[in-house]
Amino acid sequence: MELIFDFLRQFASQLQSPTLSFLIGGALLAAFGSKLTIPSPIYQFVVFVLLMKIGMKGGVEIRGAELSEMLLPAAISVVLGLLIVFLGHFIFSRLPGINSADGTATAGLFGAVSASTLAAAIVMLEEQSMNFEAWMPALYPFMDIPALILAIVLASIQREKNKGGERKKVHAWAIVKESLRSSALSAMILGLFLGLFARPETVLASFYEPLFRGLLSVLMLVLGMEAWTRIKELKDVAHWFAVYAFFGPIVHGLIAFGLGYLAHLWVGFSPGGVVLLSVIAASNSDISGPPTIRAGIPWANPSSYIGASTSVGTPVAIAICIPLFVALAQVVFDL
Amino acid sequence: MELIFDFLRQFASQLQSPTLSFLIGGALLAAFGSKLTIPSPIYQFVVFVLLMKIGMKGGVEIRGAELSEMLLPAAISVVLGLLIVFLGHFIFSRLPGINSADGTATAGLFGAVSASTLAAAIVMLEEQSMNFEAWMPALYPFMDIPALILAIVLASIQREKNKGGERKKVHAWAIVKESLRSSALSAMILGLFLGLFARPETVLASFYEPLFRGLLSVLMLVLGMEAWTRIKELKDVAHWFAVYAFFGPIVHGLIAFGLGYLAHLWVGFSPGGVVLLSVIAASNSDISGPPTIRAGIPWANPSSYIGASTSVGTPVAIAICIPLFVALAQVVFDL
Amino acid sequence: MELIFDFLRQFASQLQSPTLSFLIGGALLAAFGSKLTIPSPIYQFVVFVLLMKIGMKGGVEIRGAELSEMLLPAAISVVLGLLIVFLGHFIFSRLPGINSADGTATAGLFGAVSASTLAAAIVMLEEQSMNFEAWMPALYPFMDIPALILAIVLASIQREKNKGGERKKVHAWAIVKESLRSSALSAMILGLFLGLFARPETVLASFYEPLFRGLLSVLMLVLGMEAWTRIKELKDVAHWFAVYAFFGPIVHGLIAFGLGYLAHLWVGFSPGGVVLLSVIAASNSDISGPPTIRAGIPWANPSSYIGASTSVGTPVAIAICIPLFVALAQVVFDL
Amino acid sequence: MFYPAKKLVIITEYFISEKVCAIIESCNGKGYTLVPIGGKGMHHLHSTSKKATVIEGFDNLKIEVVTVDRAVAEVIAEKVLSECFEDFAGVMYLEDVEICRPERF
Amino acid sequence: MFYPAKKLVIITEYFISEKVCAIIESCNGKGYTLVPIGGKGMHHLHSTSKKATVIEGFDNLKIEVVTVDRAVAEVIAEKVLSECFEDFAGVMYLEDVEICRPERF
Amino acid sequence: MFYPAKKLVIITEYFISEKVCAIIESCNGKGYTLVPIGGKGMHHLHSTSKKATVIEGFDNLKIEVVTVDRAVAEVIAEKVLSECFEDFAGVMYLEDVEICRPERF
Ligand SMILES: Nc1ncnc2c1ncn2[C@@H]1O[C@H](COP(=O)(O)O)[C@@H](O)[C@H]1O
Ligand SMILES: Nc1ncnc2c1ncn2[C@@H]1O[C@H](COP(=O)(O)O)[C@@H](O)[C@H]1O
Ligand SMILES: Nc1ncnc2c1ncn2[C@@H]1O[C@H](COP(=O)(O)O)[C@@H](O)[C@H]1O
Ligand code: NA
Ligand code: NA
Ligand code: NA
Repeated sequence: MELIFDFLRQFASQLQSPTLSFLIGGALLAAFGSKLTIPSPIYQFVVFVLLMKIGMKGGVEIRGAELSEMLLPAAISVVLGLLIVFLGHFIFSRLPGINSADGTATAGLFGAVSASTLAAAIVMLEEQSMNFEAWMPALYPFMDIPALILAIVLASIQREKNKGGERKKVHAWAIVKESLRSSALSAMILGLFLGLFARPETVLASFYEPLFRGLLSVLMLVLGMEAWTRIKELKDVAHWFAVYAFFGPIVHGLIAFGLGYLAHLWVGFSPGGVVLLSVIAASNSDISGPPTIRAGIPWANPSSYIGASTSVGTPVAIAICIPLFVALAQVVFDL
Repeated sequence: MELIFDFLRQFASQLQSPTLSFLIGGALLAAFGSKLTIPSPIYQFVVFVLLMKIGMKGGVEIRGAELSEMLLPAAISVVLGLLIVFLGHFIFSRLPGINSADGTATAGLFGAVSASTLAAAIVMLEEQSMNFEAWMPALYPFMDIPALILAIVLASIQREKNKGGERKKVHAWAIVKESLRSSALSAMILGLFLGLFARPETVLASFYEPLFRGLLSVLMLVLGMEAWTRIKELKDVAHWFAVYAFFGPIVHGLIAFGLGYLAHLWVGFSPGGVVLLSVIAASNSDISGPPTIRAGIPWANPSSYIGASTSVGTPVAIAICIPLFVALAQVVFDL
Repeated sequence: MELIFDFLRQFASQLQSPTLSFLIGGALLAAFGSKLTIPSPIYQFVVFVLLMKIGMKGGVEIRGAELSEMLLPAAISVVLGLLIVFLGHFIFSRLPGINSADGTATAGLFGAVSASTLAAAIVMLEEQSMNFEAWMPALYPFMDIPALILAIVLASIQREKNKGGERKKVHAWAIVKESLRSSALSAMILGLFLGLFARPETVLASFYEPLFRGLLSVLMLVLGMEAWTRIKELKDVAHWFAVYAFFGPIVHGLIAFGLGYLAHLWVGFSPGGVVLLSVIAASNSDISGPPTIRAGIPWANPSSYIGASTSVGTPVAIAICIPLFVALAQVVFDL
Repeated sequence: MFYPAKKLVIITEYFISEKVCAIIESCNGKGYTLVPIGGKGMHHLHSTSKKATVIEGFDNLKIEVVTVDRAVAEVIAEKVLSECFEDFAGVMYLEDVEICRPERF
Repeated sequence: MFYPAKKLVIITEYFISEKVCAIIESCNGKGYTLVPIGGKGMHHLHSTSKKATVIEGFDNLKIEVVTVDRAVAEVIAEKVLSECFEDFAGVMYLEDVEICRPERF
Repeated sequence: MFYPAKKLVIITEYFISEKVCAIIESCNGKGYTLVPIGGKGMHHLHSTSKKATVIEGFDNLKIEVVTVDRAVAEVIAEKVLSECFEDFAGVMYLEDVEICRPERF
């Protein structure tokens, strides 16, 4: 009861936060047919700066940290990525009127991780002064890559079964490389390395940190516009995708919250870390996941997984899941 | 006498302000054939940030304001927009060698409002610590939209008269929608809404406000380059367009100053507000007006109205009108 | 001995500086096949902001300066630009298997000046709190333009000799104009004029200066990526180009250091000025030089001079020459 | 493997491109390709839109429609000519092509 | 001065363009031209990529190969059809052209 | 409604494009269209210019000239070949087209 109350309060106040209000503003702009656009080069640069900042900041802070602490959460991340995909694959294969490849591809995106949602969560946690382990952003690939690989493997096995005939090998290593080479992950990893092995503090403090929130507001606007624009695509595919995209993030986040809570009890994983883990699990890959899935499962219809992800999944992850897990943490950890 | 002296002093010092010196710098660059360009995506983003900042700032500040104060100035704005277009239409139709549609289209642009000139005026008022009502930027559409509609209506009536034959209805509502959807107006309105209904203060203070002046300097550079580049176009059309574009802004601004002064006497409209109203009236639409006019009066020659507006009207509005009305206000209101 | 030690210490610490670590990071990204890209409009804007800042800052600071002090260093710059090109032309014409035009074109680029290297050096000197004359950046064109003209003249003479026949006149004035109109030089000169004749201090302090280091880090990333990407091109041409590109900057910088030291003795040229002069001499033109050379010596193979310059020359100038000359100055001037 | 078809090329200003695309769809064009361009004709030089221009929407666009049926191309051309090109700049021409997978056009 | 040749035009999504280019090179295409485009076909509207889209790599690209030998064009077309277009959107057609400097194609 | 004409296509580096356009105008070409492209030929791969490259001006551009008179196209081609293509990369070809409004070409 109190949780619901807390969540509603949290939710109402978050709606006015720069992060969420820009997301909603973007959707409203698109809904009213505004010609305002954020140019593509600006968007790419925004993503670059956000992820470099997250990476560098993490890198600088974990220089002295005990990295062995990271082991359990990293393992949990891998498990979560795989679990979400298995779950989605199972659910979609039981739903009527769904092309199984479309379902598995969608599950793959929801198992993977969104860089934008991660950035939004970090800002919201900072606003709540809720601390988290400096290495948290580094968990990203541990959940992202296994999820994408598993989805492609499952879809390929399924296809063989249906088609019979020639077995097409999945090149897991190629997928790992492609993921690490994606613009989002490589910006974050580059930042991490610079933070660890160089001295980027001056430039971090004079450029990347001051611009972070402003550029995040621009990113949220783009996400909001895209969410509205792609709703049309979602209308053309089975409604189950929308249902999954709405409830999936909440369920995935809750599972992650549970596992994170166990890690809290066992190894003292911080409340902020638990929230961030839940948000990562709740998020679905928006920048680098779709091309990987498109290349790995080309026979799946992009409209289904992209529509589900950008039009429903991401707004739910940002606007509902972040405030929900923050509120939940405040109750559970008695903050 | 003192006014002229004040204006000249003001003008000389304004010439060195970042705003004006970048405008002049841009024109010089273009005149010397420099290959320096500001890329199009950067320009679009600059306009976005400037107008979002103006909107948000206005929105935040009018939260508690008495909006009924806005009624009279808003009414004056509508009247000004219409008056300027009627005046221009009348003048051009009496000048020799002018295609009447070209004249009416030009008058439409000069009745409408320039977002860049507005931004420049706001910075210059801040530099002079001259306060103005927080809702001033919200007057923009009240002058802009009626002017564009009236110009299209007048041009269409004229065409019917000349051609006889089929009556082509003007869709006023479509023009309103198109104006509100233009990138400039929708950025400002979005900002206004965010300022009113959300809490964008942190992001305003950390991003939009600090970048405002720097990005304005970039915008001024682009305006200066464009002014020079398009002078060629202006040379191909009747010289009356250049004459109108030079004196129009000053006359329009003076009329607005007079009406604003009355509002000052009646309802206590602030001196800064009077200056801003005059500048808005003196300005001519550069971003969203031309496409609206092109679509609404396609039989008018774009070289005439675009040349007049970007090559003469905008530089006059920024470089002459802003310092002129500031000096005038200092004399009239005895500041 | 101590010099070597000092240099090594300097070098090791510089490797971790934002400037160098981003350069290396860019090269690593490209080496690992990352898809991360800095969009072209962002790059152009970064260069614009950096050079405007250098120009404006210089302009503001030399307002009261004794410009006659500049005469000797300016003369030395001209001499250095010419000397480097003669030297390179002579060396390449004696090396086996080199198309003489390719060699002269390469020498032209190395005689000319790199805006990015200049920006990096300014930041590094600031970090070392090593002062330099405010007019130093204005030496850029004095070395750049003579070098480009001489290279084109030498290549044209050579061609005539080989081909016999028609004499093709070199239009020196056209090359001067083209250089001054290039995006890099005209941004710097515009900044210089604004700094000298306008009052851009507010916008300099609120925008151009705070963003300087951050945008420089982005530029370094681009340089690093480009260096790696173009190594392929370098592999296709004679290895002498790589050898020249490695040792050239060091030798050119040392010659400049010597001449600068004499100017120090004669007219009190500052240690920071000597370092900057050496770096300018060591640098090779990356933005505006290549198109000028391409247009002036179209029969030279761009892969040779562009490969040598971007893949070897620029990294050596930034990563080796800057720390080397800083360390040298600390020993020589006993700082 | 290849079947004869026609490609209609329409060059026009950006802000009537939506109208042109609507005409294509209403006349049974099965698809179209949009190419951002610059150029010069009877009117002024249009840049290739990399450079900032204060005024939006005056860039040019090339629209290409491939169709198996010449009549479809002709109907589209006629409609574009009468409904869009009266007042606007623009150029139109037809080319012969040979297409793969004719069922898509 | 002009010699008859063929131009093969392939429209496809960005992230299989590398594969298409590799096919062109492996089939003795001497070069190709890449044109960034937008468009609409059986699938959804692709913008001309000036506007930010969250998801990268779904833009369309037009690839043009000029070749003196029609057989080369046909082999490339066949390979692209079987190796790339099974699951991916895409359009392909051939045009007649007359080239200068035939030794380069 | 359609009249036979020729389209000359010239692919070349950006910084001689101004010279090419001047040649077109001097030879009575009535207009031209500029398409920003990438591509690969005998020289290295040119990106489609979205990605930052340190060195400016080496991008490629496609220039298309439509003309009713084949002779005009041939004169332009000859001049471009002798004045611009001696040292520079570049490709040129001619296509048959059918134009609307022949008075404009
Ligand atoms: N003869 C031509 N050849 C190729 N493109 C042309 C030609 N004439 C016009 N164009 C293109 O059509 C656009 C509009 O032409 P116009 O309406 O004549 O200004 C120009 O900007 C060019 O892109
Ligand atoms: N009939 C057509 N004419 C011209 N371009 C087409 C046509 N059909 C498809 N295209 C282009 O090919 C792309 C992919 O087509 P599709 O696979 O049908 O979605 C579209 O986005 C268009 O750019
Ligand atoms: N066979 C070809 N087909 C299509 N485009 C080509 C061909 N060869 C060259 N090109 C284009 O012409 C440009 C310059 O060619 P090159 O001078 O051979 O490097 C390339 O970057 C391509 O855009
Ligand atoms: Na997830
Ligand atoms: Na006005
Ligand atoms: Na040099």
